[in-house]
This record gives sequence, C-alpha cells and structure tokens, in this order.
Amino acid sequence: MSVRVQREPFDLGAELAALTEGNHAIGGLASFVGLVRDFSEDTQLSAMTLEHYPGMTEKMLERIEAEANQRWQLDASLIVHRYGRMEPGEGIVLVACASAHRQAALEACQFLIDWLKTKAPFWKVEEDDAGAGRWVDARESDDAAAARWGRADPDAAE
Amino acid sequence: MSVRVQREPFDLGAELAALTEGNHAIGGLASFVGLVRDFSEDTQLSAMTLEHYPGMTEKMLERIEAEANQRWQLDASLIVHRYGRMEPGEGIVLVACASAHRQAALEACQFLIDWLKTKAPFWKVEEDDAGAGRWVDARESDDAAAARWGRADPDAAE
Amino acid sequence: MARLLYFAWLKTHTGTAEEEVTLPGEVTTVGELLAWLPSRGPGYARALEDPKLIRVAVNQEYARPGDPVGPGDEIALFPPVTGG
Amino acid sequence: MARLLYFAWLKTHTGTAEEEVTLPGEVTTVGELLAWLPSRGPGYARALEDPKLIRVAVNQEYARPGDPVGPGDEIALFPPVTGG
Repeated sequence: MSVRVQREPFDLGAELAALTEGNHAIGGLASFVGLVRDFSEDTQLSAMTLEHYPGMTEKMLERIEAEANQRWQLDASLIVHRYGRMEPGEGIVLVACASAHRQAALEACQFLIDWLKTKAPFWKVEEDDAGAGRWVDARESDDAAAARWGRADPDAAE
Repeated sequence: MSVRVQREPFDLGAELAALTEGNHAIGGLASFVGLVRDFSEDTQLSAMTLEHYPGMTEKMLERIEAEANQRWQLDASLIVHRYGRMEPGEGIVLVACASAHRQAALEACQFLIDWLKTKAPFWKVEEDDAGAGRWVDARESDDAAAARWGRADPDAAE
Repeated sequence: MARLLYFAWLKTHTGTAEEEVTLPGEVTTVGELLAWLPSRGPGYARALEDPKLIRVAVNQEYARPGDPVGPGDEIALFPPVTGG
Repeated sequence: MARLLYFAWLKTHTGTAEEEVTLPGEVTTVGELLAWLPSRGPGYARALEDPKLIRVAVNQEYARPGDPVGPGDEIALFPPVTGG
C-alpha cells in the first residue's frame, strides 16, 4: 500500500514494475492513468493546473486505499496524484491494484479512481490558448460513478 | 487498434507509453496485465506453458478488439498475448484501452480481459516443482464473468 | 483563534489563502461560521453567496453544518472537488 | 480430405497434432464427425469420451454439432480454453 502526492511526473512503467516485483502470488495487475487532454467541451486547452489541500489530500488518499484493501484481497496498491501545472499528454493520476485474482484487481482500481474523482480535495484550473485560466465546475456524472459503490457518504457539507 | 500474439516478453511501460503517445484527446488509459503465479490451488508451480491455435487466435483477438471499439468510443486499444513457457512473475497477457473518458477505457478493458479468459483458444499446462506438467481445467467463474456482458454466445460447440 | 483556509475560486474572492481569525461567541458550528463570514466584507459575501457550492473541512475532515468549530481548529472552505 | 487439428490433452490422446483424413460419406456435420472419430482407435475413443469437454472449430470459427463439415475444411478439436 502506497500513496504519493507530488508535483513531478511519474514513470508509469517503473511504477507498475515496482508494484509486482518479486511477488509471485500476483495474478493480475489493473491500472488506470488519467491524462491531461487538449480540449474541454468545445475549448482548446494548452495546460491545466491542479491545486490541492496539502495534508488533507494525503490523509484521504491513505484512508481510501486502506478501504480498498479491506474490500478486496490485494497484494499491492498504489495511488500517485500530481498537483501543479501540467500540459496535454501528461499523466495526472495513477491508480494500480494487484491481486491473486483479476476481478479483485479490476474492481479495486475502478473503485479508487471513481472515488478520487469525487472526493479527493483537488481543484482544476484550465488554461486556454490565450493563457486565460478558468476554474472547472464539478460534474454530476462523477458523483454518480462514486455513488454506485454504495458507500455511505458522510463527506458532503450539506 | 492492435493485436499481437507472441512468444517474447512484452515491456509494459513501453507498450502503454506508445499507446497514448501524441494523442492529446486521451483522458484515460486503463490496462490489465495477467501474470504467472507460483501456485495453483494448493500446488507450488515452477512454470506454465500456453499452447494456442495459431491463425484462429489472431483472428478472434482482432474480432473482439473490433467489437470493443464498436461498443465504446476508444482512441486506442491493444491486446498482447504470449504463448510458450513462462515462469512466475512474467506477464502473460496485456490489455489496454484509451479513451477521452475514463469509464469507456475501464469498461472496455474489463470486457476484453473477461472475454480473453473464456473464448481465446489458449490452453495452459502447469508445471510443478518436480517438472511434471498438468493440463488446467476450465473454470466456471470465468464463463460467468464473460456472460455478464450479455453477449450472444454462438461460440460453444454444444 | 481558528485557522481558516480557502481554496480554488473561494480564495480568489476572499483575497487570501489562509488567515487566523477570532471567532465571535455566536459561531460554534460550521453553519454559524458560514452565516457569519459574509459580514467580514464583500469578497467574503461573494465567495459564500451560493451555499450549494461550499464544502467545509474541519481539521482535515469533511464537516456538516451542525458540526462544531472552535478555537484551535483548522477550517477549510472550498468548492466541490474537480480532481484528476 | 479434411485437415484435423488436436490441441491440449486431446493431442496427447490421439498422438497427433494434425492429420489429413478422408471423411466417410456419413460424416457431413460436426456431430457426425464426433460420433465417427472414436472408431479410428482407442486413443481417439479416449480423447472424445466426454463430449462436454470437446469444443470444435471449423475453418477457425467455433462450430455447433449441426454445422456442416466436408472435404477441404480445417477442423480443430480442443478442450474448453484456459488462457491467460
């Protein structure tokens, strides 16, 4: 189990290789990488910046990773989430789960990324070709994706 | 869209990097790797060998990859499946799907690996510490995983 | 004194990322804090004008309107998250 | 002549991976082929003794018992797949 919040890019191949290295009980490794796109709805984007809440972010990521490890029998799990300015094509977030069984690895990976998109304290500014920044609004479809995990939600302020 | 059936190991990091390289419309990359385990039920394993049906394998993999691309809006997809002898820790199969949206990438990846496990013409011999080989029986749970995609199944011989 | 943190566009409106504030006696819950803050100035009023868009964390835990706040707490105000 | 392929433990029992066979006149479907093959010898009889464990592909497409087979076809027999 490991969580990292960092400004630097991550090396996907190296991260995944390290996760399964030496553990021959692992039968499946599922991973998801979120990448910066060069568009948002109908606007061309040249970059985005993620702000986060240092301290709370790490605490929440560690907690949700622990929950995934309780729900599924995992041999290894990893969350790497970047903050700061990123350009199209760069990786923003990496989630990876390894298990003896493929279904556990795939489900835990899906669970973590759904959760990250809706609960982790990150806020995105999108920058258009003219260099103008715009705070992104939350999307309801992301809330719906997280809700299907049937998790009690004591997290909303309303 | 790309399918490869090969004896050689694959480089996970290089395969995934190549899949998204230069396409800034991609927002999510989901992948799954199946690895050789060092046990099966209660037996220690020292290696396994996959036999396949050359010609039919490639044809079926290309067809299912095309179906995934019809069901989901994907920017890129890749299936690499190895055959021959492999030792614990080695990657057997890699499935990766990239899309503008994370849900499409994740679902298509899950669909492809469920299908591969139940329909692709591969047969596994497990080799124990004494070097004795044993053909592996099919698992019903894998059929159930593929069946939940609600695909008409004209593929069984019964 | 409580420590108040503002993120994303809330910070743009309040003009500060972080401040130490003496809470008045009538502010003992998250809801009371949200009702009081706009009186601190037009930037605060603007930041908090749509309560549906405000999330609050007290000591790095998501909080509800009825949850207590007091001296020594770290209280963060931010919009719905839009991460990853 | 039809080309017959055997995979996994079917091959172990038949003793061959691949052979050219002249199908007798009464063999025009997959089901008839499966009924006829055991008469070719004890290895074939053993390979085919549990019909539930036999899958057939004709010209690299999964086939059912009623599907036709004939001269020139590539017919593969194998157990349920256990890939990846």
